[in-house]
Amino acid sequence: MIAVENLSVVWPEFQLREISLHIERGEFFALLGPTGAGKTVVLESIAGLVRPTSGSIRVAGRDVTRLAPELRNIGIVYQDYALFPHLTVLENIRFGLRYVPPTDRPAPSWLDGLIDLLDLQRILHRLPLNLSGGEKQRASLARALAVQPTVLLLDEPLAALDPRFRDEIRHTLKQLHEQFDITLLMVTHDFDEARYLAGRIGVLCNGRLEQVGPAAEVFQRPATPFVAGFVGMKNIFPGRRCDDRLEFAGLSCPLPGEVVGNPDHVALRPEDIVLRHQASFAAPMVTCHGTIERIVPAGFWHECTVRCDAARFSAVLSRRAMVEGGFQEGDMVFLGFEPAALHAF
Amino acid sequence: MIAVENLSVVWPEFQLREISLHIERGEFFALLGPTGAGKTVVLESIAGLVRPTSGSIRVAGRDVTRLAPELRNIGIVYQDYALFPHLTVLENIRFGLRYVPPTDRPAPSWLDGLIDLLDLQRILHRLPLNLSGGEKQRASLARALAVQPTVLLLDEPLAALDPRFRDEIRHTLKQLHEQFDITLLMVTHDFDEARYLAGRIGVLCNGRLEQVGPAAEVFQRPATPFVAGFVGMKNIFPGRRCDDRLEFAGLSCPLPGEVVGNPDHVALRPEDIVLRHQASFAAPMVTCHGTIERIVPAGFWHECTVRCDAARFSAVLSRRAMVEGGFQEGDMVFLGFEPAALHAF
Amino acid sequence: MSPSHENTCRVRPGGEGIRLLPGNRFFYLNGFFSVIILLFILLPLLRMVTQPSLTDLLATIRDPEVLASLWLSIYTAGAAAFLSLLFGTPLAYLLARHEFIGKKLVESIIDLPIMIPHPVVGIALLSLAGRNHWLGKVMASLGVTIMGSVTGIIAVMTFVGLPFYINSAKAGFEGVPVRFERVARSLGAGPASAFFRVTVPLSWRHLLCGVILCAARAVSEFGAVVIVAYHPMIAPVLMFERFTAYGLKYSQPVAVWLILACLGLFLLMRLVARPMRRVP
Amino acid sequence: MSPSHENTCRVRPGGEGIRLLPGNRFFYLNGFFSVIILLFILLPLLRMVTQPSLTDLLATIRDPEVLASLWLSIYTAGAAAFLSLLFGTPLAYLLARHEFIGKKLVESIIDLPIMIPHPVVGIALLSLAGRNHWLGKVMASLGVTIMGSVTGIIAVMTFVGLPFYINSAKAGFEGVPVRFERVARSLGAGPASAFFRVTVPLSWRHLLCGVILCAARAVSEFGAVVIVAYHPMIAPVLMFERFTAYGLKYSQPVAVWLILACLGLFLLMRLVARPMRRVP
Repeated sequence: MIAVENLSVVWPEFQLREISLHIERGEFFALLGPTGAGKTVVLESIAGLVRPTSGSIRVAGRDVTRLAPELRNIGIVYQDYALFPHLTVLENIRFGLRYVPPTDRPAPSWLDGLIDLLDLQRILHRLPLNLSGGEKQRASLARALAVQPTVLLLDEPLAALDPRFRDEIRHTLKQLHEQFDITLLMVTHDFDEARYLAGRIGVLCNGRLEQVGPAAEVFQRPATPFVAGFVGMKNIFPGRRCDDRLEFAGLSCPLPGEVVGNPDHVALRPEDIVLRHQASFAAPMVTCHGTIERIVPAGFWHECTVRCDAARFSAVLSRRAMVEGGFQEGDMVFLGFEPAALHAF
Repeated sequence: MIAVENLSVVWPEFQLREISLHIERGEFFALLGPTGAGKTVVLESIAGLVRPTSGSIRVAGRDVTRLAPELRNIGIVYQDYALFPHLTVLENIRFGLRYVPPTDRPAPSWLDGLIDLLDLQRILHRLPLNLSGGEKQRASLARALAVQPTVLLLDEPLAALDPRFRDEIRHTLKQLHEQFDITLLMVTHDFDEARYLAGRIGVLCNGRLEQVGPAAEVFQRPATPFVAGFVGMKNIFPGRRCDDRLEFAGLSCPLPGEVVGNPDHVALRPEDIVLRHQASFAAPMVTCHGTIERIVPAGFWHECTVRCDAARFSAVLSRRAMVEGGFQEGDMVFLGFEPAALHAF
Repeated sequence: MSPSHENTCRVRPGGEGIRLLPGNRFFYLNGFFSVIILLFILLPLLRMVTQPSLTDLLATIRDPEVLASLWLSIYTAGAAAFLSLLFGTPLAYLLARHEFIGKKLVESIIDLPIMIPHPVVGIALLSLAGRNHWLGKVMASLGVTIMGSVTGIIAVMTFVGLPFYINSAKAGFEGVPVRFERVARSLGAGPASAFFRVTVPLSWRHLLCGVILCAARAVSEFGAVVIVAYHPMIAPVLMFERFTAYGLKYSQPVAVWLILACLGLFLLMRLVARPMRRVP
Repeated sequence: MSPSHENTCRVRPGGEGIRLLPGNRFFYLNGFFSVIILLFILLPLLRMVTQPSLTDLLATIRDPEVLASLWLSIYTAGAAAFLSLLFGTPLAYLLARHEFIGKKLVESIIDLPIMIPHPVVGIALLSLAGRNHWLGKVMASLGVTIMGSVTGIIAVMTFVGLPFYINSAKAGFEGVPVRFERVARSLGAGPASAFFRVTVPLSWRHLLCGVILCAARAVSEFGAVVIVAYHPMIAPVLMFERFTAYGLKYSQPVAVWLILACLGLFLLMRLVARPMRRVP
């Protein structure tokens, strides 16, 4: 549905380099990356609001690289909603209809269905000013979908919302995707959001696409240290393979099953680390010995930094594990994890 | 050290009503509350930057209610650092010294000690513009402490910082408090921050002080539904006591030990709830039966909403518990918790 | 002009309220100086407005010469404001939306008419329209004269009023997020359509303010007009003539009527602007 | 004035860059209108500046009458700017820091001098200084005259220049977060000390801009000055006289020198302002 080939956007202060993306009809694709990675630039290039320096963009088989944005039929929804403040919700929704040729106009039932699904009936004649964030985002979705775009681009659609509306809109997006069979390309910096909504994920860093793949795969087998950090593998060490063992951070452990070739990094999730006062770990576990440097309580868990001689590990313990273990800053502890939890790349 | 009696600030759009606070010499007190609760107004009243409508403020035994701010000798540190951008770090730190009478001037070792502890040596002659958030906040702490204030007020000192600097400044604050024996009053919206740093906590909501007490007590025994929600007890139900049992949400369970009098609310932390597919709970556990309505993955845990006939429970499961249990949206599950986990008030 | 435009058009940042804390001699000192300045502005005007008797005022307004000059002032200032709206809007929009090399220069050029001494403006326009310049010849052959004509008055007024409209309009356009126009275009609107359906409705207050300021500046111009066209007489020129010919006492009533006409005009425009639906 | 103040003092929002997308006939149409407007402003000025021969220009600048009038213009405008700085700063600071009932009214009063036709300003100031007003009597007994005196010229120039300084200074003060002053006071500084050690160093660019704008407006004033003081002659009045007495050709060289003097003055002030350490 969308085929982006070698897209580059070069500005004095920013570069987007050779992005290639293929998104299928009806797919929900998420482009993930930290602030400033260039996610929005990719979206706006596709929508025609940014002029690419090189590369081509095809949408529904048509080359749109040099087409004006109003001729592309691509919807876009921004995180700040961008509802026209001088128009009522209904006028906002109907804004684009007059540009649709009479022959292509969507059936009235299309609009009604949208308004129903997005629960806008009660606020159709209100101005956006006093709507809640959730209502605004629903209205903005309806406006973009009213003209039946071939693709809908979502720019951090949940970022500006209160947590309570975030759940609601996340649910709405999932429903929209399931019921209306639209192609969605979402940009976000929140990995959980992407994992919950999207089928496939692309990770962008500094204007470069680091990894593309199904959500579960990106989560379990990140391809680069950056992606690993981004999906929550806080412990990333340089490492190497010695025959059938993996060496890193002064440790040597059996290879986890998946490793092929010669990886140069080893990553471990902080929640896969177990702390004990005694070295009572069962057979396959890898252990080492260290000191708790810092304990920071954060919500439901505690984050412990443990210094072993060669490296610093970050471990996450539930409050219960914390209380039962009686860990304090400065304690000497044994740290263990299963070799299967390691990810080498 | 600080005695605030019946402090009220009444503005057209905001009211702070009858706040009374007593803070001892050398104490680290945290005033906790959501945005807009009036926390900063309390601080600024104490500092003399807001004129109270009624009430009195005594600092170090002296009534300062009508005193100009420059005569109070109270330091204040804002979340946005408020370093004077036209002065170097050292000039910022020395800004207040010329107003201290020569006889009271702190010894040069005081300043040196501050600069050492706050690690400002390297940046003394730089302008604030290009400093990192952490450096700015350390400079701002040094500036406030340079004139040896009787009390230091902190307005969300960690809120504007990147996570990596937040840990650092949190640590610095703890060190400052331990090594310099200063009285600290901090305002924050983050419960974990307050619990980590402060000895006692006051919870402010809508301009009213809801509860004051030691951090652990506020966490374990919140006094009102608002405080309960604020300290993470997501499940709050109206309830009542019937002889030696507690009735709420269609359940009846033995009284947890602490209950006195006739409570009308029952609260339960989401992480104290266990979900199972079979009703295989041991004796003291209270159980009920329901449907998983929604599962939202969030970082290291999953948040499950379970609908039992009369009520909706929110439970937090670790990723491991989630995978091992194989829970899906729509599953029928048994929900259990220990009666001791209940808090009635 | 942006000063009054700032006062009238822009939403102020949240008020801090007067919170008089103890020890505010500094505040009272400031207040004292402020009152002096306000009196310096107000007293002469009040004195002038209250000095002429009602009879004098009534007699003056029945004077056809006065009426004609007032009408000419209003009419030419309105024309200048209209021309500024028509030609200034595109430039204001370009400046608000695009960055380009030399933008600072263009902005300085727009501000030039504010800085230039007023009689110089008149002389400059006459220099261009002179018969020994090709443009002057073209204009002459078309029957357009600048010297002593209504056309000349309007040209001068447009020249001095333009910066006020352009700067206000530019501020208005800058206040409309580009995002709105982008969304409009993604919904199928062309650039012009997006401009008229989104940008203009969201900045009309600034545009109107700009028109008012431009008209105000145009109506108040004297130095440039008196060079280009002593006749037909606009009100300030008439007042000047009465002052030089008959003295202060005879010029005051005309001044009062001119002030009242200006104020009335602006109040009227304000009222017309008010009941429009949906203030952004 | 705020227009040029906006161009010179305020940091612009991040540039969008000219990104010409396909289908931008609208852009070219705008560009066309913009060029017309820029030519309308530039052509007359260029024509006027290039018309007099170098000999004429040199002869004019050696004329002691011209030199005296130029010097008087610069001197009086400087005095007006200084008075505005002295008396306007407190009012600007009050307006930037406090909300009070009638604030809008005070702001409108400050803007009045912009709106009022220029000769009316002169007539108003003369009305006040007349001998049948108590203030006029007081001034006369002190030996202060407005009519035909340098004092009068400065008074008129201050009157028309004030709003420009006050609005620029107010914008400057508003740009300094109150928080900085609060921190200063919590560190022991009194209100005046906080103002001079924190607020002024952080807003000096706006203050300087205000002074420049005020001086520019003062130097360009003609209509009000010609009423109050035809003699001593400031440069615009001299130019007007030459124009009426000898015609366009003889007034042009004076106009060129006046423009050059203004531009030179402002460039000088800019340069003086530049090398100051620590731009906020």
